[in-house]
Amino acid sequence: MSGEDILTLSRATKLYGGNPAIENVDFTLRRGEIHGLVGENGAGKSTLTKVMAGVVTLTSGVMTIDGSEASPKTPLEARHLGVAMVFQENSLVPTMTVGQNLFLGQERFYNRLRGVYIAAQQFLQSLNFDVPPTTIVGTLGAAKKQMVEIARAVLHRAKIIIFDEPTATLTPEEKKYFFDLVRDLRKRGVSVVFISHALEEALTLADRITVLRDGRNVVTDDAAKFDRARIVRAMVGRDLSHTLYGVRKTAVRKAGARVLVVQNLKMAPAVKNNSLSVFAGQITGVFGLVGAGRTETFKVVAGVLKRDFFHGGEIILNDRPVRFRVPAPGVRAGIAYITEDRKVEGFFETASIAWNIYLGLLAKFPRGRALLSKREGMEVGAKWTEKLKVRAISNQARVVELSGGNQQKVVIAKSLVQEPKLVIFDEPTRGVDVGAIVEIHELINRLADEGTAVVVISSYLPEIMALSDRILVSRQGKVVEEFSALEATEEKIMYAAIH
Amino acid sequence: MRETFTRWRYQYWPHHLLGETLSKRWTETAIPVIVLLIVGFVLSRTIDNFLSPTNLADTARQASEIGFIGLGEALVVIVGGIDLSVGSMFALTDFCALYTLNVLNWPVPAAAAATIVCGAALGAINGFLIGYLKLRAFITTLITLIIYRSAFDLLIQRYSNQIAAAFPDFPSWNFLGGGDALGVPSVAIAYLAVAIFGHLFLTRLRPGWHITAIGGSRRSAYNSGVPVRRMIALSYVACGALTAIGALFFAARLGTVGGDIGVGLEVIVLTATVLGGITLGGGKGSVTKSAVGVLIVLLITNGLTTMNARGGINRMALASILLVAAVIDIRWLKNRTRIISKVYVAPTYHYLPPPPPTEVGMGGPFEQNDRLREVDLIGLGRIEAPEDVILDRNDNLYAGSRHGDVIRFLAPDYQQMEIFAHIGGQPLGMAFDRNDNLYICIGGMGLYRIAPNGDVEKATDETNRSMTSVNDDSRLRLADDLDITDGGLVFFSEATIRYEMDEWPIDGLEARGNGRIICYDTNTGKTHTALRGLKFPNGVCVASDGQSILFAETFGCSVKRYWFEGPKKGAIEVVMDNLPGYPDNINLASDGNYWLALVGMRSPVLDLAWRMPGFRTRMAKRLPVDEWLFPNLNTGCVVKFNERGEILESLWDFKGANHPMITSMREHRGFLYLGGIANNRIGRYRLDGADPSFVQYDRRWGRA
Amino acid sequence: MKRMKLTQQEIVLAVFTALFLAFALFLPGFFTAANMLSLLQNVAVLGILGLAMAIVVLGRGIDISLIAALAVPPGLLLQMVQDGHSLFASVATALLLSLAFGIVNGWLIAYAEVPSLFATLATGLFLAGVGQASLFSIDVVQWSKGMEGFQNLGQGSILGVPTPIIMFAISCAAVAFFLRRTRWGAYIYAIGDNPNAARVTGIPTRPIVVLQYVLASLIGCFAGFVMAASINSMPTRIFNSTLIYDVILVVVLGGIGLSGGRGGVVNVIIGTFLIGTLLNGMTIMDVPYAGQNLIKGVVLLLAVITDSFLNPRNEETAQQGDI
Amino acid sequence: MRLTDAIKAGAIALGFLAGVTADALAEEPGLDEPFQKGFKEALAGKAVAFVPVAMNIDLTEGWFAGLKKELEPLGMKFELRDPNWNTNAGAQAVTSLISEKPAVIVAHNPDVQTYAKLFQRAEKEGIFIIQVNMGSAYRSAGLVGANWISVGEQETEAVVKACQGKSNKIAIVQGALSAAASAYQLRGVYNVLAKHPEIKVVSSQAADWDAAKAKAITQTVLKQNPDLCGVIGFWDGMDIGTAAAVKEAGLTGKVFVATSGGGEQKAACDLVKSGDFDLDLSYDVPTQAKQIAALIKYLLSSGTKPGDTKGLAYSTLVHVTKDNADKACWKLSDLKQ
Repeated sequence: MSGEDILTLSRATKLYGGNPAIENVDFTLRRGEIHGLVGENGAGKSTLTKVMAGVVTLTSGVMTIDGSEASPKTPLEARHLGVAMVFQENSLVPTMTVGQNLFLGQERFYNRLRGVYIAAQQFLQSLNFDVPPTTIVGTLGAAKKQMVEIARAVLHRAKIIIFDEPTATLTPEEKKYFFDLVRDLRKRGVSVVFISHALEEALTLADRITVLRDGRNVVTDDAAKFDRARIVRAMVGRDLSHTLYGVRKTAVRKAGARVLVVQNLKMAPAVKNNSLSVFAGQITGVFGLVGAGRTETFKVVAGVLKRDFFHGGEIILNDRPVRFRVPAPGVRAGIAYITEDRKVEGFFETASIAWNIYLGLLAKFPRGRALLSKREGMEVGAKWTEKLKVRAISNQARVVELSGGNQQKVVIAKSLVQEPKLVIFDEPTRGVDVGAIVEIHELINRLADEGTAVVVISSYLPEIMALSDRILVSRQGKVVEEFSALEATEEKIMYAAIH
Repeated sequence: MRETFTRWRYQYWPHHLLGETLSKRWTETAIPVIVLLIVGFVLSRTIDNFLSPTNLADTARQASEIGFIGLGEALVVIVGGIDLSVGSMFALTDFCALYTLNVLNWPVPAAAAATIVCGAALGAINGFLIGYLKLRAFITTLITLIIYRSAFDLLIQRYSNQIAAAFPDFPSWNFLGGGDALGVPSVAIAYLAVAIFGHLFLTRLRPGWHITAIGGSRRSAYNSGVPVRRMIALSYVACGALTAIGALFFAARLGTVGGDIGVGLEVIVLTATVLGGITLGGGKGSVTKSAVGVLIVLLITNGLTTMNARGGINRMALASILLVAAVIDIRWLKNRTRIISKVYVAPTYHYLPPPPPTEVGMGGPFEQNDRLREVDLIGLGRIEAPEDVILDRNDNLYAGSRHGDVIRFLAPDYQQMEIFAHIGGQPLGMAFDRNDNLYICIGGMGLYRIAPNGDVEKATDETNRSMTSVNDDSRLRLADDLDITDGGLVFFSEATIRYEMDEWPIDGLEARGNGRIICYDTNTGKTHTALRGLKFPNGVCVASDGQSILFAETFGCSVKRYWFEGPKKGAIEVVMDNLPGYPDNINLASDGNYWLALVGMRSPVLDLAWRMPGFRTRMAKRLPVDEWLFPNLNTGCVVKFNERGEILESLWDFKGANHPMITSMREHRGFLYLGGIANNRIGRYRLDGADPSFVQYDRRWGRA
Repeated sequence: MKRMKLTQQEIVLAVFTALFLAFALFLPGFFTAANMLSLLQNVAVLGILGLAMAIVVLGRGIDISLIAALAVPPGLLLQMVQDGHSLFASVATALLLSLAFGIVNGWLIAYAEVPSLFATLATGLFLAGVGQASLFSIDVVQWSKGMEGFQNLGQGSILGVPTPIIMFAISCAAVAFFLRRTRWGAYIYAIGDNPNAARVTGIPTRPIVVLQYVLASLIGCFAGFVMAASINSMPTRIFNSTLIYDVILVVVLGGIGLSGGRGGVVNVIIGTFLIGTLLNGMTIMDVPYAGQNLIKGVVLLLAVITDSFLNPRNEETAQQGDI
Repeated sequence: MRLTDAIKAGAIALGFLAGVTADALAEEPGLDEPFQKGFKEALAGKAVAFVPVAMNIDLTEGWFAGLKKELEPLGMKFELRDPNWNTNAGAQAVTSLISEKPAVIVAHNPDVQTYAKLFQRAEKEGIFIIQVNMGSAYRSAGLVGANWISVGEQETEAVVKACQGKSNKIAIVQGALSAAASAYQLRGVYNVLAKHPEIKVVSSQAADWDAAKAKAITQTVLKQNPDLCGVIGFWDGMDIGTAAAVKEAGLTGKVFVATSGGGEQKAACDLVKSGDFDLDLSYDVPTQAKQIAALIKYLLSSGTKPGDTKGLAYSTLVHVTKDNADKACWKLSDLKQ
């Protein structure tokens, strides 16, 4: 499938506040190829693609498109050069309808609304994406948003389309449509750059693969010459001594006391008559696709969200019915919810590491702490940064400046300092580098060993398999199946999650 | 007795309109509009001449002046900013109008133009600072508020005597200030014109889309290629210009440059904007909201003043109404979608008499048998969801698939399979026209045409909007089955206009006549709706007289006949009703009768539930969708019937082992080909005694 | 790498220093101890109001009703004394009114979830209306007998320093202590920094929001006491003025971002000093009032523009709805 | 024509009266006044609307209370439209009044122009306009109020006199720059100062009718010029601040503070007594109210039409000083009773 080069980058460097996000990267994209781009978080994949899409401009280096030098300064300029991008962080306008979003940026001067919606429906359906065109985007689930996003890039008839983690929220069925779509694009001579976390996807779909590490490109080669091990080696720069996942559990922890019972919980539209139990001293894994109502269920448990007012169901914590309308009483009752989106509701970015942790302590144990003690703050911070191996220059550093893994550890420490009885980890290793994943997993295991009731919500099956003693599978707002870790297989779980 | 009442209630009370109305986007503005109506009502009751033409005209004058500024502010708020300097801009442009007119003695048009340019220029300063230099809107316009105001103060010190000395008396100027056309004040006419344009601008025009997009998500808009900086700057320019228009009319009405002109105006305008429902932060808002907000604030303040209320009382009343309205509005916006999801599904009363028996041994035309157990299977496991099957003159077999493909199995053995065309959506009904073009109903898309060489072309995706429906029913959501008349009319059914394609079972739960028959004229390319209010119309087949069609109503469990021309034109007649199952496609049989597929059998439970709309409403409200009671689509059968509605024979695969479900069948050269939407195969059944040369199209139109 | 990076706070400080030096060098009579004191004294009430606003802005809110809180409860105090009530009872009533007002504000914003700008706009209007309609007979509430001793809040001096300055200093110290040394202060910063995270962490966010508005209202009331004592009357019509804009300017210009969590008392002080210096210098130069405003506006605008050049925002970092 | 009509009517009435006098004299004691019935009829049921700048200030409350006292016993409807400092609302109030057609509108102008056009229209429509204290650019049936030029002149003369033998440095604390009342007073001030070249104006600032601002300005001026001998203030409500600054500087009695106002007990006399003000020129609101009422009675009973007459009635200014501070003022609370 190799054609001539359509886009090249040579010695591309982009500095953010003096720190290189990518450094001297060389990259070529051929006409009509699917090019996989893989690397750890922070390896510079997103920056590299944003350079191509005109969202950020290079600090130094040369980019050519169709042989002539090009440095698009805005996405609009990139569009004119034939580059379109599907962003990882959603780039749809939440207050506009699906139809409007689809045509945004290439609308006519006068847009007949009915015409827009009909055309949008035709286009979406022709890709087999079931998204009603008149819906406001803000009310859609993650998967549907992603579909609109993908459809929009295709609609732009670009020569080069960049997909940043396009499949994270899609069901296998939708993934299939998406893969067909990408192959179809290739057939039409479109070049596709494809960032993926799931290496298997990159291996099956891509013609060539480029691996980035620490902002430099490590290797570019035909996909056929790669296997999983080689990619991982290139990504982390060494053989992973311990394989993270794939170890079958041979023994599971015994269930302790029943800590949490959820009965017929309802929260429109995400949670529908959900019932489940969680036990002490055990890790309960909750698997489900994005939008299966897992996060919402446990957010209701922790009081972050409110259940339906009428017929909302019951939550029983330690044999007592509870209903938390805000998280504070939940925290006091011993629940810790560790968010999947730490930027939005995880940490305080202007505060230091130690102060973040100290705030957790203040929130749970306010008594006797009317006046702040800098010393206590420092001590608590020091203790927990050491305990969780948070790597930073000092614990006075600000959390925003840390890597994803260390940020996540701070968020966890902030909750663990509250000595919770029930810890809910929502996607604990999302956006976390490989090394830190291991440490976080160890930490979760240790918690369960110490007798805490632990819930791990994840949409990454291997993670669920590696951690859980008991696996709950959630679909369409309720738990539909329960497995013991010993009997579960990936196929069984996936089947339960989809059908 | 009770059931009669229920039937009447559900027959005549339009339950479904509530959900449909609520899901209209303009109901977001419901609370402010209701508040406005209440305020208007109360005032008209307490103030004698509140509704007198002169008073209304006076109110309209003032409301329009502030309305212009409200529009400007709305624009700026929608783009994600705020403009606190409108009051000062108002004062300065008011000064500009009077200065050019009274002191420089410019003609009225020149003065008006100068005023608007002046406003635009002041707005441009804001726009440049906020759009291009990326200052924060709040602090920037706060500072320009001070700067513009002090500039105004300095100017009037110098010129106010000169301005006050002159009383300009031009007819055009007086018309701006106090004129009217048919009793409607000039300024109100101007405002209406600008507001209507503004509405079109925001919802239809490119810049309006861009502004909404920037307000909704600045980064997304940027990534979509919207010129963010320029649009932001231009919004402030427009705000300035609109403020200037308001000031122009104000100047013409009162001719004053008094010191406190426009002081605190930004508060009034912002209050009105927020009260109308335009949220600070951007992305949401409309012209109506702005107008409603301005009207509420003005009516309250003026009304209370007229009622002899002192300033303090006036303030208290205004503040209380604002707060109450805001609190309710916030609740409303927060729960609106939730309410819609609760009330949208509106089941209705649907009575069916007990079905004729089907069990073995009970006799009757529907008695179950195993005749279909013997079918040959085509494409087993290689095809998904072949709802309809069709054969061309060359005996090739076509079927749709769930992935939006039309698949062709090549004659004679149907082993070789190819993708004939890819369309997308879900291909449902199919029919060939005289020229061997394949017309296909695509669920979710509409009516498509595939030429014999495989080129895909859209036939129609839109029908006429009916005036009585709340939902926009011009978009085709679920085109289902079709047939083509000798005159080139394509009649196709659309199963429901209330639900999207993937939600079609809910329509069965609702059991309301939401479907319709649509006619597409291949000669003119025009589409119109022929029949509406049908209970999930499905199969369509042109009857033997060529002047009528037979169509099946799936959840009506009936087959009806409709004359589209001839002496009985427009008439509808029931051919069969109270079928034991849910009818699907209808097709011609070689002996001149018709084949009908029953996609599933009725169950007593659902029959009962259909008579209990209240029960189904509660179910829809309290249970998750996957636990609702739906019509079961499983084992079905094929029956042959004649135009008098008599069942001639029935074919069953009772156990459903070989060909579990049947949605369509097509007779061709002595065989019956069977399709099923949940199947992964196509069935082929040898018909004993059928005409072995029968080809549907040859029969109707002769050999090509 | 080590580029000079000035924050807005430092820019305003620089502008302030430059202005101050220029006035001190070229304006006779500016840099005298007496004038320095009158400079401070003139902006003391503004500064105290700035502290109240700062507490709210730090928690991502804004309080437009501060001027009503400044005018009405102290006005009530004066009116009650005029009507023959005891000073103590009057002060208590005024404080209670102020407390209730703060609670209403906080409740509307924290529990009814009305945006703070809109809520305080309306409640301010309401309180002003209440004052006008049923509390005061005329809108300038005069000093009367029975207020003896109370004027010490705003008049006279201690060790040569006029009391308003001392009141401002005390307020600064109290607010700084509250914000930096107490748990509730830490909560406010946390809420301003990331309200969602604060909520999930278990901080009682809504009571804290109420606390913010209560404190703002009480501090506003205190500023009103100082002001009334200082001019021997309470011109409640001050509600109609644009003083609130000056208060917001002091706070935002000083470097407390409207998006919350950043800044502190020192920023209010810087902002207050800048405005004070400007006004004082121009009064000495006998610049007319409108001219003063024009110059003030232009200087402030230049400061903000400089900030945007030194700390540019782009579409990538710009927050949504950060107006 | 009108006059002859009136005379005719009068003659007829007289003749009639003469005819019945004998009987009347026989039956009822006393003498029936011939015009009072016509007067009563001309006034009863007529509406008078009052549009102040805002209520809750001593001036407007005084006018309101005074007018109410005078007019309501005559069976007149007395209405209030309170724009509460909002010029636009005031204009709207006047506009809607024009369509409601009261007999008289008593208006307190916020400035010289805003209502001018509306007044013109109103008088054309047959409504009398009486303006209070601030005249607009349109001359209407009547204006009752202070002569601002004269206020400025008299204040200045007092200050100049007080400055004799002292530093001759004075300060002017103006109202709002854009307000005509303020501008007229300033002209009056300079009319006098033109005759006294020895006087030096060290500061002339506008305090926006705001006591706090007035205090700040005065404070700064006093710091720069501790030997100041007088301050000319434009309104007592604002000059409370001026006086407070003087007091704080310990210069009470040394700096002569002159101001003007409505002459309410608390706002004027009490402050003069306490030494805050040395002179407060009062335009005596209750008298003004009475004059307005008299004007209304005259206009309505005279049979003149709006636009026929245009007159002025400048208020006599009362010099409130320590000497007469006990009795020169009026009390709002008394007037309201």
